[in-house]
Amino acid sequence: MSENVEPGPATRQVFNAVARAFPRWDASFTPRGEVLVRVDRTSLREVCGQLKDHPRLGMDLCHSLTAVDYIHEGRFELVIHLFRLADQARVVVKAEIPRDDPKLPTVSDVWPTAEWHEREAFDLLGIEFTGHPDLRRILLKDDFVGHPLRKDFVDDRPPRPRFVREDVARRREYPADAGESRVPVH
Amino acid sequence: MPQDDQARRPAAGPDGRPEGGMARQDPGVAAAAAIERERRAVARHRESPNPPRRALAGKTAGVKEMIVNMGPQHPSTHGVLRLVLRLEGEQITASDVDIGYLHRCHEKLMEAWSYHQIIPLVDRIDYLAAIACEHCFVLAVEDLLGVVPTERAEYLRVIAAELQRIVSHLLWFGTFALDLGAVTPFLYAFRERELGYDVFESFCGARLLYGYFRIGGVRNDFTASAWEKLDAFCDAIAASLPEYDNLVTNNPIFRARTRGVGVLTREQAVAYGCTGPVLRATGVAHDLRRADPYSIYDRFSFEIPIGERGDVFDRYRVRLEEIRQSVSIIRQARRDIPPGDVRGQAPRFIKPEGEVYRRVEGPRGEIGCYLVANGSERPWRCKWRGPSFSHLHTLNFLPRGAFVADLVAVIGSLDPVMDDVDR
Amino acid sequence: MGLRDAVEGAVGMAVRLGRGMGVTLKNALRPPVTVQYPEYKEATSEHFRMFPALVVDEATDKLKCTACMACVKACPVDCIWIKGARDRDSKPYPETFYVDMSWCMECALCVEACPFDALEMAPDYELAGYDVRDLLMDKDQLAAIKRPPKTPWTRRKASYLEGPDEW
Amino acid sequence: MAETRPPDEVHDARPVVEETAGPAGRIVERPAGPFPPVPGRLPGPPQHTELGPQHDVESVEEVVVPAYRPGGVLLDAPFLPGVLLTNLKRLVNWSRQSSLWYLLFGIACCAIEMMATGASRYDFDRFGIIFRASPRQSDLMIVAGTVTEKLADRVRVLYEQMAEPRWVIAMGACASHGGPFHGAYNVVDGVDRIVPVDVYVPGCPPRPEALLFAVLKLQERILGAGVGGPGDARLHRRLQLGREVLSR
Repeated sequence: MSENVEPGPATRQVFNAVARAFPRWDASFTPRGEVLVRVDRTSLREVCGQLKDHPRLGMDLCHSLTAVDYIHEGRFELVIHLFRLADQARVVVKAEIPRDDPKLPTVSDVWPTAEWHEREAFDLLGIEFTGHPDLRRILLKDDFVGHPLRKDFVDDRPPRPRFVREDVARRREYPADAGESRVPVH
Repeated sequence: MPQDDQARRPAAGPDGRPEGGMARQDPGVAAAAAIERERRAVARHRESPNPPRRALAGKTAGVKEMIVNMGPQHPSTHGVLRLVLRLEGEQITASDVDIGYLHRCHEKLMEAWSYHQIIPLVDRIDYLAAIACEHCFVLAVEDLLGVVPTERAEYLRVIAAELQRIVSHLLWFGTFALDLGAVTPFLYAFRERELGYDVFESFCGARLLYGYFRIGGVRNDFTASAWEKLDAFCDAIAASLPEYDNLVTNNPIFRARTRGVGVLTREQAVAYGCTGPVLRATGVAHDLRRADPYSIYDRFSFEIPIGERGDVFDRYRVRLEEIRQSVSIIRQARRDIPPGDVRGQAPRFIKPEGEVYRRVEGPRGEIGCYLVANGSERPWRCKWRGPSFSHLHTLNFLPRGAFVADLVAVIGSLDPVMDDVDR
Repeated sequence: MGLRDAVEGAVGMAVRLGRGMGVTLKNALRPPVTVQYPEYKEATSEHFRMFPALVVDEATDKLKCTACMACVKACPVDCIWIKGARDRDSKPYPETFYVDMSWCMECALCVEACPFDALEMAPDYELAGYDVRDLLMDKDQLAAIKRPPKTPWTRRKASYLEGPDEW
Repeated sequence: MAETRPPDEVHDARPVVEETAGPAGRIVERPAGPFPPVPGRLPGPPQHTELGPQHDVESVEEVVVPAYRPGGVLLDAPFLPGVLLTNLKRLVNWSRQSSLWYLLFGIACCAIEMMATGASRYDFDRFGIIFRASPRQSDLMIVAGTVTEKLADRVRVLYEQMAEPRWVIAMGACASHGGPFHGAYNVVDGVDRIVPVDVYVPGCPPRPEALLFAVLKLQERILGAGVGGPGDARLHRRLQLGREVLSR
């Protein structure tokens, strides 16, 4: 496995600023040299607002917002990747969401680009962002059932039978270790 | 949400760029005047006691607004983008972007495929910038594994990536001109693009989707004929760029249709997560190759072209200038490339652990890959951040006040690849 | 005055016309870039890959493949279908070997995975069929493909046309 | 007798039907196909044209020389019934296959290769193939890319908007069978689940030459449509398949 990456000076500055101004935040460094801020979902908006607007932080570029399904731990995790355009300081914001109540406040008024990312997370993972101006499916059809990036999603469409030549009597026999469906159900 | 109605603001400030001899009036001013004329005409129609029977009128008499679906089958939406436009006459008063017509479940498939198998899969995400996608994914996996690619492989990766940037911009140039009604530039751009295809075919074995990168290296080295073709391609591009300028850039019609159209301010661009040429056209000299150098981009000298106003024309200029810079980078890499192994020593079965976010500068903007690995041979989760996804978001407010014909120019200048949006 | 203007205008117009016709002439004298496909085919690059083909061992005139399933495991899209068997010398060989070209994504991972070099990527691309079942290629088809000699990058004539290799 | 086929709904909405007077003086419709047997004339084994064996041939007695080349029938057997109309049909087919206008509907990666096919080096125009932006004006649909569930009904609508006769080329692995995305939750495994497909092109994406080859194959099929040429039986089978799929 790889060794840890030293955070750059800009990222270190962000960390120091966070430690000085907001000592109650749960901030640390990730192994990849980013500032990791773990937040409770009730304080997500406050933390994100400060990250964006605080004069010593100013994380203006929201690069990605997504969620990960940790089904074995019964939770989702919201992950926001932030950058500062001026000096490429990197911040990761993580928030835990219980799997039985996937609700979060929206951050789309902090970074407008988060609006579509949140719609995508709602579409594919079924996480509700309260206060979102336009929370509806973005990629899938409106009548799609389920949230496909959840690990317990089951696609119940009948599979298309595989065409084989007429002289082929038997269907394909998969090797024993490849017998699972191509899109797995975890 | 900052949704300023600035899509058609008149051009402000002195223009330092060389104008064509025939451009007497600032096209931005002319466009603003044209908008004003149209506004007045619409108002006149509305106020007239006996309004002309027009197809534009809705079911109720006197209602001049009309909802128009543009796409998903529309020749200038670059694939399967659907826009729902609210029109008042020719003018757009509101727009809604409907995406997802090419959602091919990449992120779910990645959870089912092994790391080596995902490399050809990410090709299909941004199929015009397959090398950039591979680069992003391979960098993420190498970060997790702690594998360092060989020196020669790094150079080959840079050459392939810059070649991809040129070829992608060439296709954009052709289709953008096609959107604006010029057919000839499309044929010219494809004449050069086919040479680029030949180079790719000679070292990757495929024309569009390559599967060239490997974890820890690349698939194979260049052959002598590939080097020859690469040089010939660079020369051909350098020779044809002035031709493009003559044909398109200095064309007064082209300028009139692009100057002052689709203006994106710096604040809007940053707020909506725009990157790449769209961001640089607003005057931000932000290029990952310089700002956060990955691979070996810190060894090459190149310029970062930026625009001033953030309109369609600036995006055009930035992209065309990037072709020149990419040619320069290819030549530097060609000069400095060391001998050595290219395949690297990555193990065949890899089971990384941890999570990583990597980003590279693709032709369209920053590609981001968030990879969560749990120690098995397949990723637990992979979120792909496509630049076009953020760019298309701006179409929710950018066309407001513009004409439908300008919308086509705006879409073309954002250069969306629909699978990059929908994944 | 009027006459002078007219003459100047005429001269200017002639100059501009000449310039325009010069561009036309320049482009007219360029060599054409279009390849007349059905009659002339462009030689594909030596690395060009289309689908995996079976390699026949020249010494024994048998397939090199031993049905070890390495390619099946490496294939991301499960387009290879093998059923192994053993011949009289109890040597393993593929009894059936199918490649479904309607699934194949031409990644060449199977070729890299093969420990016996029994697979090679074939460059044939004229495979279109009227039925999707036509795209399923069996062992005989895959073994019968003769890879063309590795040619430099020239435009060569299609094989069915007589004549020299250049035009 | 040549076997009776159902009318070719999808491809020939108004088929050129040969009308002859039957024994009872009624007008009987005879399906387009090989010529009826004429006793004592042209016996012999089934003859193969350069385009493959003839279909719908039951026995030696019923075999007629399937003169494929235009004009061949007139030269060989000028007094066979239906000669003129069949040759007219050939003329119509020839003109159809010479000016295929395709619907410009790029979906995914294959669309880039379709554009390359239309561009300078490969040049679709040489075959009389011109892109049209509207389905109403086009008679060939090249499905170039993955069809998703969200897009599926749009593709069907576009197909129905095209004027008949119309043809479909499934370009690339995704349109043929789902390709690498086969079985994914939002992907239609092959466009032939939605519209009947005439020619399948493998490749991911196919080379432009591969697409041109498919177009040549399609032209060959159009040329033989309804006159006993190649592809008739296959056309029939595919139509059956198409109905089955559409009724799902």
